[in-house]
Order: sequence, then structure tokens, then C-alpha cells
Amino acid sequence: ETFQISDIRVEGLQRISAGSVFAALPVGVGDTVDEYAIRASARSLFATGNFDDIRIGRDGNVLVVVVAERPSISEINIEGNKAIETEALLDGLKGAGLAVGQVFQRSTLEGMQMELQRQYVQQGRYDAAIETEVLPEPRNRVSINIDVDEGTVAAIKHINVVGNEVFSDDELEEIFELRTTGWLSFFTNDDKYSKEKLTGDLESLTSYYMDRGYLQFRIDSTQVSVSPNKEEVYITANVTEGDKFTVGSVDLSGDLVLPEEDLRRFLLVAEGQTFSQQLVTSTEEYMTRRLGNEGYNFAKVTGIPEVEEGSNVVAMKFFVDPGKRTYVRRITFKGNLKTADDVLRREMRQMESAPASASAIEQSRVRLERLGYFSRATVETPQVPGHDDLIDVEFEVEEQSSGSIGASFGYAQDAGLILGLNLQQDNFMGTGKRVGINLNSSRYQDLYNFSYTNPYFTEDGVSRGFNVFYRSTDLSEVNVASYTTDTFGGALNFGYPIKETQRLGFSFGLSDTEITAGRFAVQEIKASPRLLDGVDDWFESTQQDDGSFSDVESIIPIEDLPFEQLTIPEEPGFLDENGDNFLNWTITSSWSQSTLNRGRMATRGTANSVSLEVAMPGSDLEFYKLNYRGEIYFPVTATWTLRLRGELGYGDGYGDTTELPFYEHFFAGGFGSVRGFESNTLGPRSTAAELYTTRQPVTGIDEDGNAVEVGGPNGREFGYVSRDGKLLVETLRDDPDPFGGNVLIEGSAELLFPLPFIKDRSKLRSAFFVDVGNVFNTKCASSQINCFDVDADELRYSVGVGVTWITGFGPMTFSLAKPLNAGPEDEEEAFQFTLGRGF
Amino acid sequence: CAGNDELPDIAADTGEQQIYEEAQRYLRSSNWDLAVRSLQLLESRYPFGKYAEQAQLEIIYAHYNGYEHEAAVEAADRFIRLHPAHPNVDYAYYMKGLAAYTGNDDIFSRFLPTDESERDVTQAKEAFAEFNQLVSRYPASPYAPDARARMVHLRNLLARHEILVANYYFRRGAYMAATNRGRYVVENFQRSPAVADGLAVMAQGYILLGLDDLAKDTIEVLALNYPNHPNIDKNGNFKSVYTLDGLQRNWINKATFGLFFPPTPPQFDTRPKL
Amino acid sequence: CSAVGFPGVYRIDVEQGNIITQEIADQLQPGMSKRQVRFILGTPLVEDTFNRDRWDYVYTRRNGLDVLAEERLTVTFKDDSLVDVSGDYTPAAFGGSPEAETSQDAGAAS
Amino acid sequence: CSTVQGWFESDDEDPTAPVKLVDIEEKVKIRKLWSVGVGNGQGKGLYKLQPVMDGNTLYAASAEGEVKAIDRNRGKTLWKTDLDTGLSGGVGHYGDALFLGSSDGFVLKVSADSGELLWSTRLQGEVLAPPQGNGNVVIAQTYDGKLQGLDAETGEKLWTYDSDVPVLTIRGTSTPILNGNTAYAGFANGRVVAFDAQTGGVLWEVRVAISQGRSEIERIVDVDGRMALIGNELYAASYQGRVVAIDATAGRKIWQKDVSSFSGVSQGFGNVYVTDEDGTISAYLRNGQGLRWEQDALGYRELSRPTPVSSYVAVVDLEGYLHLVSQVDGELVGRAKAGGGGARADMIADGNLLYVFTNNGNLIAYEITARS
Amino acid sequence: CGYLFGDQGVFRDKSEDYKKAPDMPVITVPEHKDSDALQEIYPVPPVENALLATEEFEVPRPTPLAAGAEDEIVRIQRLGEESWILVAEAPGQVWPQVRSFFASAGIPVARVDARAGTMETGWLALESAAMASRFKVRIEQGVQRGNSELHVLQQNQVGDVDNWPGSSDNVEQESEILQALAQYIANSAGTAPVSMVAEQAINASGKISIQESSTGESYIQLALPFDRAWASLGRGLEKSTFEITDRDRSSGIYYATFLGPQGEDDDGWFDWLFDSEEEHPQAGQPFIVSVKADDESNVAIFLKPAAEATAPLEKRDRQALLTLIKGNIN
Repeated sequence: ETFQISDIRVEGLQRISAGSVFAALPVGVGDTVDEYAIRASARSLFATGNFDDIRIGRDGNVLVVVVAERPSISEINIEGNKAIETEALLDGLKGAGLAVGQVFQRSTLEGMQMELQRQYVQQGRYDAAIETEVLPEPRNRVSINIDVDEGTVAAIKHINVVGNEVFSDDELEEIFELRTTGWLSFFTNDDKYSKEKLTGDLESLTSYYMDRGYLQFRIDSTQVSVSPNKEEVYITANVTEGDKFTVGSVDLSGDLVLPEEDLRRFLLVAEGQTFSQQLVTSTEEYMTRRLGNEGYNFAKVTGIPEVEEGSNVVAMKFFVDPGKRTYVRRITFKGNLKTADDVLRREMRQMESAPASASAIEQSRVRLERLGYFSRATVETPQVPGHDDLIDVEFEVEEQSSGSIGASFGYAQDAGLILGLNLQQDNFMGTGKRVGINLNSSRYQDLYNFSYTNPYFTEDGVSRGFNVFYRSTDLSEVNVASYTTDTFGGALNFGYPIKETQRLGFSFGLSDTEITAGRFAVQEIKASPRLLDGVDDWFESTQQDDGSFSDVESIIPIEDLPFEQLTIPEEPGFLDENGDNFLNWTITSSWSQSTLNRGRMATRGTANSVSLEVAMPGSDLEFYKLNYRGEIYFPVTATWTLRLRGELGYGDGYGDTTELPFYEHFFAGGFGSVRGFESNTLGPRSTAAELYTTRQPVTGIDEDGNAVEVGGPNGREFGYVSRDGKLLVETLRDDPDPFGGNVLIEGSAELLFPLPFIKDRSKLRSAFFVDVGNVFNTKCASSQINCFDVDADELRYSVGVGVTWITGFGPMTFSLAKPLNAGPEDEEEAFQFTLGRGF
Repeated sequence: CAGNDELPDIAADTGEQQIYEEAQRYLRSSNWDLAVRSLQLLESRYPFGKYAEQAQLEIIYAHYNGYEHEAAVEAADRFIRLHPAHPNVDYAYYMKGLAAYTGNDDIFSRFLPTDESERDVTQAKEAFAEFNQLVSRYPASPYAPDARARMVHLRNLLARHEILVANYYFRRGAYMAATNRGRYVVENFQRSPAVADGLAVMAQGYILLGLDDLAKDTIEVLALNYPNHPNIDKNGNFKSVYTLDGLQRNWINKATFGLFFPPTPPQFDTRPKL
Repeated sequence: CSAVGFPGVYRIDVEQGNIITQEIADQLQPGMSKRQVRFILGTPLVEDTFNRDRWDYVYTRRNGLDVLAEERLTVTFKDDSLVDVSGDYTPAAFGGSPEAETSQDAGAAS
Repeated sequence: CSTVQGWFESDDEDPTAPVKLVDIEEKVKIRKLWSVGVGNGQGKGLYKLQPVMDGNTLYAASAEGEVKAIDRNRGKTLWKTDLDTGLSGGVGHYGDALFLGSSDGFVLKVSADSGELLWSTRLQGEVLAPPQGNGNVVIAQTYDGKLQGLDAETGEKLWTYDSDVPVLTIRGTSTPILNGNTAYAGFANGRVVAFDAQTGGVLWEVRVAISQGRSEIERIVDVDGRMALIGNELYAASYQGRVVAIDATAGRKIWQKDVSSFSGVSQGFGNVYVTDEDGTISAYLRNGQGLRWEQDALGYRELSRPTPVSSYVAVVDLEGYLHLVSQVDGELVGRAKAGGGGARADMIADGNLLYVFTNNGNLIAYEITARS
Repeated sequence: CGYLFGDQGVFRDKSEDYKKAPDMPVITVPEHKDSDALQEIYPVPPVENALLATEEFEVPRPTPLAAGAEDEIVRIQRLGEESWILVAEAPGQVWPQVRSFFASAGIPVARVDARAGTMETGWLALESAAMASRFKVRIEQGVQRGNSELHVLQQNQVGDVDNWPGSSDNVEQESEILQALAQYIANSAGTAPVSMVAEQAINASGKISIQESSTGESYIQLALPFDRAWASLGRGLEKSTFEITDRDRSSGIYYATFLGPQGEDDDGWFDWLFDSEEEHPQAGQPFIVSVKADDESNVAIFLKPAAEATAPLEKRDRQALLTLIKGNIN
């Protein structure tokens, strides 16, 4: 019988809101309902999945709906899972609609079990067993315990290719990624079966044959089976090789757009050659890219081999469909949270509202990565909806800090603790300008430098900048001849591109250098033997035959020391000849070229730079320094790269400066040079200073002839000792310090290899290296040791391994190197480490 | 093993009320992650208690203040999914908008003189879409006025970005690219103040492209709508700032190969100094 | 001299607009619909907001201030049918001489 | 610290671990008569190369290609030949010819007197079971689910039957039976099919098991083990399915019982013997009246095909132990160590002589006598 | 450092600029030119009141959902001689309980109008009464969201029996039924059934809310007649730890000083409103709380610091105090 509903009453609700129940009911107040409608509403309520039991009755004209809510899940805990993380399992369950707080249904329990089983079967764990247990909790809730026995992963025991006559089973097995259990399998897991890997292997098997002429190779069927105990997997592939084909004729058809011989240049397939699918695909690729450069972004080139009946010859037909000439509508950038839009846009070689060129777009992408502001730049060219010849170009970049504001802390063996506040920002405030405020102090050098460069002073890339610096170095600290230099100055610099990847640079600098030679300054700097300042009298004391010296007859002030008492130094030191304060203005011109694929940690391309720094006539010192630096990367395998690096330096004085000033000398050894040797220690040594011997006279005669304690009441006076008309000379014994030279020859070959666990190779680089190099001096002082003119067999070699890791503080590098032919004077240093300075 | 340094584990049986009070104290003392933890504890232990909904809302607030914007959006999404018809669901939409609006600015960025319209605009688009959800669904919500004001700001920012790019292309010499960017603003960003500059860019571009009659029409519209635009002189014709043979350069610049005192390229930018 | 700065500064060519050839332009017939013209000439990069019935196919290639190439073709419609084609490649059907003069390729003196 | 402990505790009572053997009271004496080595035995491909008996000679083959004819009495090798191809299926015998399957998909006919190769024909899939001959046709079953009929004289292909192979199967195929002009074969899709050997026409088809369950593993229903034909009754068993008695002429199921076996069925003493994958040996009454006895002392020891010998049934387990149970009540009565890493190949019984071919290639002859 | 951080300074605080973002009209195009290309790909939808708070923007806290710290579900409230039952459940849930009350008490129900929320009994003779009488129960939404109120009207069977009197003829009978009904509802709480009609008819969104005046000052909007509102505001102020020093009903003003949380150990439900642990900034401040009737069934309640107040009342604190008071009016 039917009745008209005056009201609907729902009873038994706990958590579900009344609103959602009323919404689920197909009937409402005022409807007339019959038996069928009531059953339909019960069904639709049940469909919500929230209720275990629904009873619908009548109370007069009020429809009474009594529901029993399904329990909700209070917690899910999983034990016994080792291979798959609990989170991963829970995520899988959430996907199957099973999570804490959800309504619990019997069907979802089976769904859950199947889901977990599926995850394990996918991992090749065919005999995994899963038990579930549901425990009721108060307030109509349930908790679910899952006990997993993961079983063992089925390992591949046997792979058999049936029907291969041309290539042997072992040869084919090499192609397969799936392998039978070998000794490395515990690590590479290559003996774990997975469907994807098998499909991949079958594809590489097919292309292996197709690339060697077997056009009609096909795989008839593959069988995968398990041993009864489900721990071993057996794979068999049944193939029909077909005959080997050679290429008969090759011709192009369709709308070539370019003259035929332009496109034919990209033809890798030639007559008489064995057919190779690989060559066909790469020909297609090169031609499509060439057409892309012509603005045909949607060009399609398909190579179709047509078999001439009955023969093993195939006629290759390349059909060219250029599609419509495409234009770029808009170029957008994504991910440049700090870098301004025009900093990216000015690197573009592709314009908006212009014909699209695939090579220009790719070039733009590489230029973005070469900036060094981004760790990665990718580009997509989606078609503009509604226009089949318009594309948008969407770049996405991932910014990396190209410098840091704030204190930087570094440690290097040669420089000790490097403390400094530096604001070396290549992308200052995202404007693309390079700003550097460096306030560094370390054991041997204090450097204050402010530099500003705008690489895009004009749209075409003419750069303009300046820098001012003050540097005071005390090189005695870092095993270089003991002298200190205080230099300050500044320079204006400009640069502009002369080709897509080459730039010229000019810099006009002015610098004032002051050298203070230490007391023990080496001979090359200050002639020896020399008088010590602070000792201003001498006395004659004759040596007795028992070796002692006679008493001092008289103390004579230094001024009236007869000249011939001094020994004449054979060679004047640099400071003697040129004084110790130089105001030079220098012009540096440089040519640089770079096709590196990444600003930092590049893996492909070359970079060379030649620079000539000339201290112009009219400066106190007139010298020039020529410097070449180059590096080139050869990809050896997909992941191994060979990097060759070289550096040459030559400097000399001209005009009235006889030699390259010693503080401008080249040094070698240590990081960035020949590792395995202590830094800056290779090459010529300085000769220790010779000083006139001083001694305290024991007793002395005062002017009126009676013995007196020389040195006066407050302390011992010093005086020079002379013997038979000559002041005695003693040489300092401290070991000779490296002095550098005016010729630098250096190079290294590094084999970059991937560390097994490291995925992000732009952050960490490891390499085996062979370093070679030394410093020479064309004008060795006669007494200088370890000083040679340019001589190949004096080059030092070392071999070792080094790792650089870019951390938050900047690059951290360490290397372990073994010198092969260290000279007697060279100081070796096997392990070298520096933080805050790259190599 | 070593117990992790979790929140001092609140005794299992502390009542719903105490945990909620605990969370309030952390919120008041701006201790955001502890607040989040106790609110989450409250929710998991009493998922259907009377504070559950309120706790979910306050988790959003705590995440946002703790600069964990993704987590705030996630919490808001969860609230919207669980309580689509909740009277306070507008708050969740609003917070999603705010999280996208602040994006990954840190504490300083509101002071730095960087111009957002120069930076990546995808963040602005996302924020606009989120606020749009709120304003179009709940025009009466107390948060709607603030959301709408931000939407207007975002739209103007997106329009300004187009003009900046147009200025670059004028400097670069790609006049058609600049014109089309101007046209894009005029055609798509009606009601934004950048439309005036869009028209000026179009006019200047057409002149440089030699399409004078198109330029004439554009100038007529510009003069009609923005008579006091800097590129319109008093009797309504257009002051062209770019010519086909580059910018005038003073003699010093010429003498020093263009390296010193370069002419500053004109900019179409009539943004009022706020 | 128009050189901004140092001699030999490398500047990229700035290409703008649609590339049209006489051969393509000759396919235009009066009365064609917008869709047909768009199929032949491609999407016009200059489609003015206020003159929907006029399409300009302008092509320029510049290096700095020197103009390397400049061609233009203007197509006007009247309620969706082609009425006039003018510019460097006036097609025969619109009174253009069969071999239209070649575009001025000579770049301005740098 | 739960993770660290997790590594060391062994899989607590993994339910499917092989049961430890327990000493039994030997009621039977198993004497080893002789043993002959045949090449490297089954090799690595989980093959099931089975020796075959013809009168007084036993023919056995090994995976690396060695074939031997051995005199049954004293185990003397009559002749030995090395076919320079890997072998995966064998040794079929009819008349004066032996039939072998190579792992590269060839069927070889070899002279039973000298081992000289007569012909070889290339098929598509691996031949994992001994091809059968009846004088004018040779039947070979391949691993890709096909059954091939070849001309006995020339080896030329006559007909091919193709069955659909499920995604995942148990390694190996069943051994076809050639009885006069009808051939019977069990397939990986859980069906047994009868053919007219000459023309390849299908006489009847019976479904032994239906694959159910969700994952690929649960859906395996291979009929892999050897079938048993006695008179008009054909017995076959499938993995995760049933043991079935079929009326061989009508192709009608007589009775069926649930079992999961991969090593095959045999019959004797009025019973049908089958070993389940969980290690129980069951004897069902041939007349379908149900189970006669069941022996589950050898749980999960991967038992081979139960082979009736004199009044006992012999099985070999994964460690190579030869067990004898009584045909009457299934009681364990004898045990001997055959070794050789187990013996997958079906054993051959003649009277109270039992020939076992171990996986590493030893063909051993045993004589079984009851203890007094 | 005005230059750096001031309004025109280099490091100007830009976070408020969005409030001044202009919204311009669409450009007019001369008629002979096409204008169909003009559109808005980022349209900004209209908003009801586009008024923006002028002070510095602060991330708003989620407003508290339901107040009512009291635990009992059912209470009888009196104002003058009028009394009614306040139930802490939505009208949709109370309605069926009233029906089952009459059914269990064997009282015949004559007319039911769920939309208006009224239920009328037939004429029944109570033992002590001289004549028959009948009752009319009216259910309406409570002041707070999720609450409801039950009003009972009693009529004796005398005189004009067709329509109901303004107030009950016999007050004792009315309160007797009231008590019984309240008791019945109190002990049938928990899994109370929900009626769809009642649920949808009487919206349960509460009669009280905080609005912002045109001048940006927030106030409490209360949908109750003046005298009812005056009474419940008084009780609400006391519960919100205000001490009423004086009141002037005719001009609708309460003089009250805010005492602030008196350090009772378990902080009140609303302590999250006051920032610092220690003394609340407004504690001890005198206030003027004025009640202004907008119409005969709506009032607006304003909170202003009294003349002699020492601490200024910022927006945040006014908002907090008003929310506190709002929570305690029911």
C-alpha cells in the first residue's frame, strides 16, 4: 500500500550527519511512497557504505529510518614488513579506501589483502603471505592488525632464447638487464624478475637484431614460469630471426622544404650497407631537428624500409612531412622565484612573435644553465590550442644559491682558518648583476675586495664593472720567501661577445704595491750579505789559536766602517734594483671561449681563455704576464667523463725592469695545480739570506783604556765581528722557501666517475686524476736551488683520487694523491682538504 | 631504543578538554609546531569529539604562521573534504588562498624592494585561483572582502608583468613581440590599470612596425580613455619615445664606445608611486 | 656610425613576424573565408584588437639597427570573405604583377 | 631496536618449510645393484630428462647432450653418443628409435642401436617432455603450449595444436601419451586434450581445473606431471586443482578430487597415487569410491612422481632420499639415500627393480625385497 | 630611519599595498572599431560588502564554533513571568523528542505544523483542573548555533476557543507541562532521532553573530526583542567575568568593569582570546556596553571604553571581548 510522507525521522545516528542521510534518500517529505520506493531508498542508503544495517518502517505518515552505523577504523598496524616500508603500504591502503577514520567494511578488508599481495607480487615475492585480524574497539570502532610474511624474492635461475642461430645465447644474454643470480646480484638485484624489465629486455633484443640487418626479426612468444617452491623464475623467449637485409636504394620524398642535398647530409643510411634500425631512427631524428631549426617545429620524418620480394635487399624511403611552419607566440618562465624575468629573457636566442627554431630554443636552454644561477633548466613547447602553427615556449628553472650573504667559514691547509664575510652574489637580488664584497682574513692573507659587474650593460651582452681591493699578504707563513706585500688598487673592466660562445675582455687597473722585506728576506729579494738594522757598531776581534777570540780592542760606530770590510754581493736583490714601492697601471686584455654545458660541475664542452696583463710604460715596474687556461670534457661512457685541464703562464719584465717582479711569480703545487705536493712549493727555491755575524763582545775597553763590560748598564750591545779586514758572514740555516718563477706549465687529466649511491651528480663529483706541472725561471739566480730553465723532465707528476661536494657553505674538496717523481727539494703532502674553495 | 624527542608525551588518558587547552596555550605563545602536534593528537584520539572540527581549523592557522605553507594547504584541503557544508569552511578556502599568496616569501621579503611582477608569476596565478574559489562560493564570508582586494592586486600584478616584458622587447628591438604583449594586456586584462600602458605599447609598436593606420586607431582609444597618459600630449597625439635608429646618445657615450653615461631606455610604466 | 660600442660586437639577428613567399601569396583568391586564408598563410602574428577584419603578415629581420629583411602583406576581409590583399607579394588575382619585385634585401649601410 | 632484531631471528615457523625426517622402522631392504653416470644430469634449466626402458636396455640422456644405452642387468654401457646440442626433453622411445628434444627447440630422432642422429626438425618452443612415437608419427609437446605432430620417417611437420598459455605457469610441461593412433596431452591451462595422432584433430577436451584467485600465482593450474593410462581410464592431476579420472574414449569425467600436484599421477593395486605439493601422498580408489589412504609424514619435501614398485610406492624428496610406502596402507616402510640433489625424473619400475635417475646424472638400479 | 623603512623608504613594507590596488572600468572603444576582443581572463567576482578593514592586516583566527561550556543539555530559563526550555540540540533533533513525549504521555496531538515548528494537543482534562485545557508547543532556534528553545502555551476551554491567547490562561499548568517535557528530553539525549522537516525548516544557525559597522568597528548583532536581549546580555556579561557597576535600562547602557580571568586554575574556555599569560591588558578597565534596538526583534550591542578608562582598546581586544560576551549570551 502507499502513503504520503509527512516527515522522515532517522534514528541511530552517531557520527554521520543527518544532512548526508537525508541527501542520500531518494524520497522526501510530501512524496507518496510504496513498497518499491522504500526498498529503493534502503538500497541507496546502503550504497553510501556507511551503514551495516538499515531498517525503514512507518509510524503513521512519518517514515522512520533506523540505521546502524558501520564502525570506523581507529588504527591500522602492520608487522613483519621489511622489504616495503610501512608508509608505502599504508599509502597503498589509502588508495584502496582504507585509512584511519574511514568507515570499515568487510569488502575493503579483502581489497586490502589483495592490494598488499599485489605490491609484493610486483616485487617478485610470489610466496608472500598476509593475514589480517580485526579487533572491535569501544565507541563502535575497530583496529586492524596485519601480519605479513614477505617470503623470499624469486630469483631468476635460467634464461633461454630459443631459435637464435646467428648470435650465441651468451651474446644475447649480455643484452638482457635481467640476469641469472650472479655474485653481484645481492647488490644489483639484477636477478629479480619484474615485468617491466622483461618487456624492456625484449625490446632491446629486438633492436639488437634490427640494428644488425634482421629487419624481419620477431619474438614469437615468451614464457615466464616459477619452480614449484616459487623461489626460482625461468624465462624463455622463442624467436624467429629471419634473413639479414642490406640496403638497396635510399630516397627522400614528401615536401623537403630544404634543398635535397641539405637533408641528404643527414642520411646515415647508405646503399650496400647492412640495414640498421638504429641508423634509420637517428637519421629521422637529425632530419627532424634540422627542419625544426628551419622553423618547422612539428615536422615528422619517417623512414619506411620496403622489402623487394624474394631478395634480401630493402629500399629505404624517407617520407618528410614538415607540417606547418611554426611560430612562437609567448615565452614564459617558471621557477625563477628570485631571479628577475629579463635576466632569463636576455639569454634567449628565440624571440616571441617570431618563427620557431628548435636549435635557438635549445641554445637558449643551455645558456640558462651556463649562467650558473640554476641547477637545472628544462623547456617544453606546447601547441597553442586552436592554432596548429603556434607554440608557446615554457622554460622551467630550479634556482640554486649562486653565492651567499653572510659569514663564510673555510679551512685550508695552506691558508689555515679562512674567516670572512663575503657577499659573493652572481645574481645579486635576482638582477643578474655580479656583486662581491669579500672581507677574508686567513693566516697569511687579509683581503678586502669589492667588485661589481653588470654582465648585460647593453642588451647584446656588453659587460661593464669595476673592483677595488686591498690585500696584505705575509708569505712567510705559507712557506714562501719571507716578505710581506701590501697592495691596494682598483680596476675598471669591460667585456663583449664576439661570437655566440666567445668574449673579449679589457681591464684598466691601477695598483700600488709596497714590499717590506723581512729581516731574513732571501737574497733574490734583498742582496746578501747585509747589515742588520738595529746593530750600529762593530769591533775587531782576532781569533786565537785556541779558537777563542781576543778581547775587543775598540767598538767603532758602523758609519765609519771601512767599505772594503764588506763583501760585495754578487747579485743585487730585486728590491735593491727596483726599490720597494711600485705604482703600476696595467691593462689586461683577455679572450675567453666556453661551450660548457653547466655553470658549475660541467660534464661536456670546452672552455679556454688567454689573457695578457701588461704593466704599462710609465709605471714603476714594467712587466707583462701572459696566461692561458683551458679545459675540455670527453664523455667516455654514459656516466664516465674524461676532463683535460691545462694552464700555461709566462711573465717577464721589459724596458728597465729586468725580470718579472717576484711577488707576481707563478707558483705551483697543491689544489688547482699539482696535487700531492704542498701548495705553492714547486719550482725554484730562494737562497737563504747571508748576514754579517754579530756577537756580543765579552769584555771591552772603554775609551780611556780600562776593561769594561760592553753593552753598558742596561743590556748587551751587539756588534759585527770581522776578521782580517772582512766582516764575518754567516748564512741562515732555515730551509729555502719556494720562490716561484716566471714560467708556469701545468695540466691534469681527470676521469670523472659516478659514485654508486649518488643520484644528484650536479652536487658531488669524484675523479681519478693525473696531475703534471712545475714552475720554472728563465733567469735563475746562480745560487738558487731547484731552479731550472724550462725543462720537460723537471715536470712533476702525481696521481690520485679527489672528491668535490657542493655544500651549503660552498664547495668542499679533498684529494689523496701520490707524487711519482718528487724532487729532493719538493715537499710532498698526500692528503689535502679544503672547505670553502673549489678546485 | 632511544625514545624520540617527541612532544612530552601527554598521558594517554588526558581528556579531550585538557589537550585542547594545551594546544591553545601553544597557539597563544606562538609555539606553532607544538600546537600542531597537540592538535593532531586531539584529532587522532577524539576524531569525533566536539573539538575535532575546531582543531582541524586551528591546525591550518598554526601551519600558516609557522611558514609551513604546503602543510597549511593540505590541512585546509582535508577540512574542505571532510566538512564541505561546514559554516566555517570559508575560513579553510581563505587560508588556502593566503598560503598560495605568501608562497615561499620569508619574513624579510615584504620589506625587500624586489618587484613581484618581475618574478615568477605562477605563484600569483595559483593564489588568484584559490581566492576565486572563496569569493565566488561565499561572497558573504567575512574573509571575502580581503580576498577580493588581493585578487585585484594579483590581477594587476599579472598585467604589469606583461608590460615589463614588452619594455624588454622594445630594448631588444623585437617590436612585434612587444606589440603583442601590449595587445595581450589590452585584450585580456580589462579593468587593470596596466591597460593604459598596454595601449601605449601597442601604439609605439605599430609605429615602429610601420603600421601607421593601426597605430592611429590605438592612439585614438588611448587618448579617449586616458587623456593624461604621459605619451599623450595635450592635443591628443602620441609622443613616440622609440625611433628606428636607436636612442639618442650624448657625445661622451659615443666617444667611450657607449660605455659611459648610456641613455636610459624609456619605460612604459605609469604605476602610481604608492 | 650606428655601432653602439666596440667594433665587432657580436649581435644576434632579431627575427619577427610571419614568413610569406610569393608562391604562397599567389594561392589567395578573392572571396576566400578567413579559415581558408589562415590555412594558406598561417596564423597572422599581427591581428589588431580594434580591426578584426584586417590581418597583417609583416616579416622583419634586424641585426642591431641594420635591417636585413623586411616584407609585409596586408589582407582585409569583409564579413568573412577576402576582399583585398596588398603589400610586397600582391598575388596575381589581386592585380599584382606576376613576378612581384623581390623584397629589398639590401641591408641599410651599417 | 626492533629492526635490528628483525634481521637475525629466523623466519619463525615458516609454514612451508620442509619437514625434518624422523627415523622409521625399516620393513624393507633396498639394495643398490649398480649406478652409471650420465653426463651432467638435468643441468640448470629445471629440466626433467627421463630414462626409458626397452626390454633389457635403459636409454638415458643428460642436459649437456650425452645419450647412453645401458644394459639393465649389470649397468654396462652399451653405447654412448654426444649430440652437440643441449637437451631439454627426453628420452622418448619407439621401435628402434629414440626421440629427444633440444633446448634450442629441435626434435631429434636417434637410432636406438647406435645413437646415430637420423633427423632433426626445428619447432618454435623449448621441448621439455620426451617426444612420443608410434612408428608413423612423432608427437612433441613444447613449453609455449603447442603440440606438434611430425612424420616419423622424415621429421617433417604434419600438424600443430596451439593452446592458450596463462601469464605465469609452473616450469615444465606434461608428457604426452601416444596409445595407438590417439594422443593425450595435458596443458598449462588446466585441460587434457585427446587428438587423432595422424591428423591432429581434437577428439575431446576435458577441463581438469579452473583457475581462480586474484594474483597470477593463485591462477596457475598447470597439468605438468605425467598422466597414467590404464585400459580406458586416463588419470591426470593439475597444480592447485584436482586429480581427475577420465573415460579415455568418451572424454567424460568419471570422478575428481581436489589436489595440487606438479609431479604427476600413477596407478597400481587398484589405487591412483598422487603427491600433493604440501607433501602428502594420497591413494584414491580407482573406482572413485574415495580416499584409500594418505601419508603426510613427508610435509613439503617436494616429492617426485609416486611410482608403484612390487607392493610399495616409491617417491624421492628434495634432498634425494628414496622413500617407500606400502600400497596397502601408505605406511612408511623403507628409506635410502639416492643423493644427487634429488631426482625429478620419473622413476621406472620393473618387478622389484627400481631405476632412479638423480638430478646430477646418476642412473641407479635398486632391488627391493621385504625384510624377513 | 624613515628613509629606509618609512612609507617612501627603500625598504618600504609592501604587504599592505594590495588594499590600494585599483579596479578600473573597461575601456570604451569608438563605435566604428571592433571591441569584441576585449575580455577578462582573470575576472574578479563581486563581494557583498567590499569594505576593507583599514588597520594592518593580521591573519585571522578561526572563530570558535559552538560556545556553551555548560554541560547539561536542558535548562529552563525565566524572564519575568515568561519561561521556556533551552535545549543544547538542533531543532531537528528536539522536534521528534517532543512528539514522542506526547505519545508516551498519552496526550493526543491535534495539529502538527513542522514548518512553523508548532505542535498542538487536543482538549484534555487534567485531574486537578476544573475545565479541559489544551497546549501548544512552539520550537524555535536557540540564540547559539545548534541550540533550540521550546515555548509552551496553555489555553482553557472557555471563551474564544478557536485561536490561541497571547499568554497562558493557567500558568501553573504551563510550567507543569514544561517541567515534564524538559525532564523527558533530558533523559532521552544521546542517540536522539533527527526529523528531516524540522531540521531543514528551522535553520539552526543561531540568532547571534559579530558584524562590522561601516566605520570598521565590530559589534554584536542579536535577533531577540529588546527586553529579552537586555536580560540575557546582563547574565552574559557576568558570565564573561564583567562586574556590572551600574545599569540604565531606559537608555540601554550597562556600566561594567572587566575583571579578566581571575587566575582560576583551569583557564576558562575562552582564555585563548587573551594573549599574555600574565594580567590581561584590559583587566580592570571600565566599559560602557550599550544595547540599541534596530527593530522590535533585533538589537545591536556596542562595547566602548568608559571615559575614565586608562588603557586604549585596540581592534584585537575589542574583537576578543565581544567574542567572549557573544559566547555567553543564550
